[in-house]
Amino acid sequence: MKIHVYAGLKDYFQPEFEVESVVRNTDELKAVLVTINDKAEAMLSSCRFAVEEGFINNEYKLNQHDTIVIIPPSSGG
Amino acid sequence: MKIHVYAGLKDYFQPEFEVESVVRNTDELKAVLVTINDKAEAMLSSCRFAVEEGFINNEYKLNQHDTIVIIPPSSGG
Amino acid sequence: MVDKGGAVLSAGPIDMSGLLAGAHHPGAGAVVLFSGEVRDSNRGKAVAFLEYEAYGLMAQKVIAEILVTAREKWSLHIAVAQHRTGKVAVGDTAVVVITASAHRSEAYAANRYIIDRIKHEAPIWKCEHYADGTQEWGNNCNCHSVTGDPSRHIYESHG
Amino acid sequence: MVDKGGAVLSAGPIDMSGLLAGAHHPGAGAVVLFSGEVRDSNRGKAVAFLEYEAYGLMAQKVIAEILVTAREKWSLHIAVAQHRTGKVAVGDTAVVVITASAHRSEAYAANRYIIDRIKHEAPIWKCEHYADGTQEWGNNCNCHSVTGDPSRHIYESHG
Repeated sequence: MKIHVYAGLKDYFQPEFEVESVVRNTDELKAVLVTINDKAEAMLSSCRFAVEEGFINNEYKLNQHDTIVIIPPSSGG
Repeated sequence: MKIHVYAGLKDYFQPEFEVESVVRNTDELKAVLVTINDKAEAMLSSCRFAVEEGFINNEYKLNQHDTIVIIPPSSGG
Repeated sequence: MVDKGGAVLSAGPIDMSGLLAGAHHPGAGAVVLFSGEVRDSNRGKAVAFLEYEAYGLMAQKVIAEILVTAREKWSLHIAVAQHRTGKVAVGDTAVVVITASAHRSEAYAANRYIIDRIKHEAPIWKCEHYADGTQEWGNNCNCHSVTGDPSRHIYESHG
Repeated sequence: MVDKGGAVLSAGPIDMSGLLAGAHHPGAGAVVLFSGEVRDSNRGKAVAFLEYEAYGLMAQKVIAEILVTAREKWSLHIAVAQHRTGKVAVGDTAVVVITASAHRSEAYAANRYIIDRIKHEAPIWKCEHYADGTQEWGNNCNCHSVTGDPSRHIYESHG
């Protein structure tokens, strides 16, 4: 599963990387990401997730071939 | 006493004219103006008055040498 | 403090880009511009153009006071306004208000305050010239019918 | 209906005068422009410049949806927005929103709605670069700390 992260999340992860574990939803993905870098836990709890330019929530069933974009809180303007 | 009127009041009065009667305040002036053209009565009740670029109310003692500007409701913008 | 934005009345087209370009301030995170423009119809009748008459000296004084009040009330970095006189074509700007402040709430609120007060209080009048050749003096402010005093106004947006 | 204002993201300076010149409509009596500009200080520290990062495809989609929603909600004639990406100098415009409607209440309300939603929802982030060489990612939206959900936002100006 490909992961893209933006902005402040790049302090904790590479901008793009792969997760090999099987994760079925965003909660499971967050749990895996925290095992990679536990300092990211607080920020991850404030992030939104997107697949194919659409926001997803925890109900969305992740596919191992999906590219997941992790979106920290907006700070535009 | 010189009188200047603007906008819709020019449908009832000349833009500039003289009032010879002795008037001591704006209520008395309005009464005189209605004798000149009674159709102006309703509009006059909605007007503000000014002397030397300052708004005045009925407490202001008019002087026979004053120039009184009569200001219909604003419709700028 | 007197507004440094220059003339508040303009007999020719308003240079909106110029006014906006001059309205930057290093401490201002928010700039709000309002442009009041001439619509192509009014009360269902096609408008040919508008003509604005102003009691110039007093309009300047009234608008300058409004700008100073707004500047103080919202700690604005910039508050400028300019109103047209004479003929204004459909689609053209009749009045512009620009405000700038550290944060956006103040710039929006002050901008609205300024245009509302200008429309109610500045001795400026519009004459609507319709496509059918008729004309009619605008009579926007009729607050006196509620307040009983031509000097007391009611505003939609602020107390 | 898709906004006809063109690109909502811009890697170079925003042409504010051009956008404003294009924002006239014969049925619009009111045009409101908001410009969000880079301040010279933030949290008491001197700012050198900002750098905006965007998740471009999604930012475009989010902003386009916000503009369509505003246009319908307030019957706007015009609703355009443009946000910078990359480095933006102090005093320069980071984001502009222009709304036009028959009367002014709608143009103001819609304008505020659009900028508030863009700031909370569009996947765009600013990195503050300070004069002392330090840098910090902005974290403006922390609605989730109240709503418990990163997708649910609280707005100052509308429900």
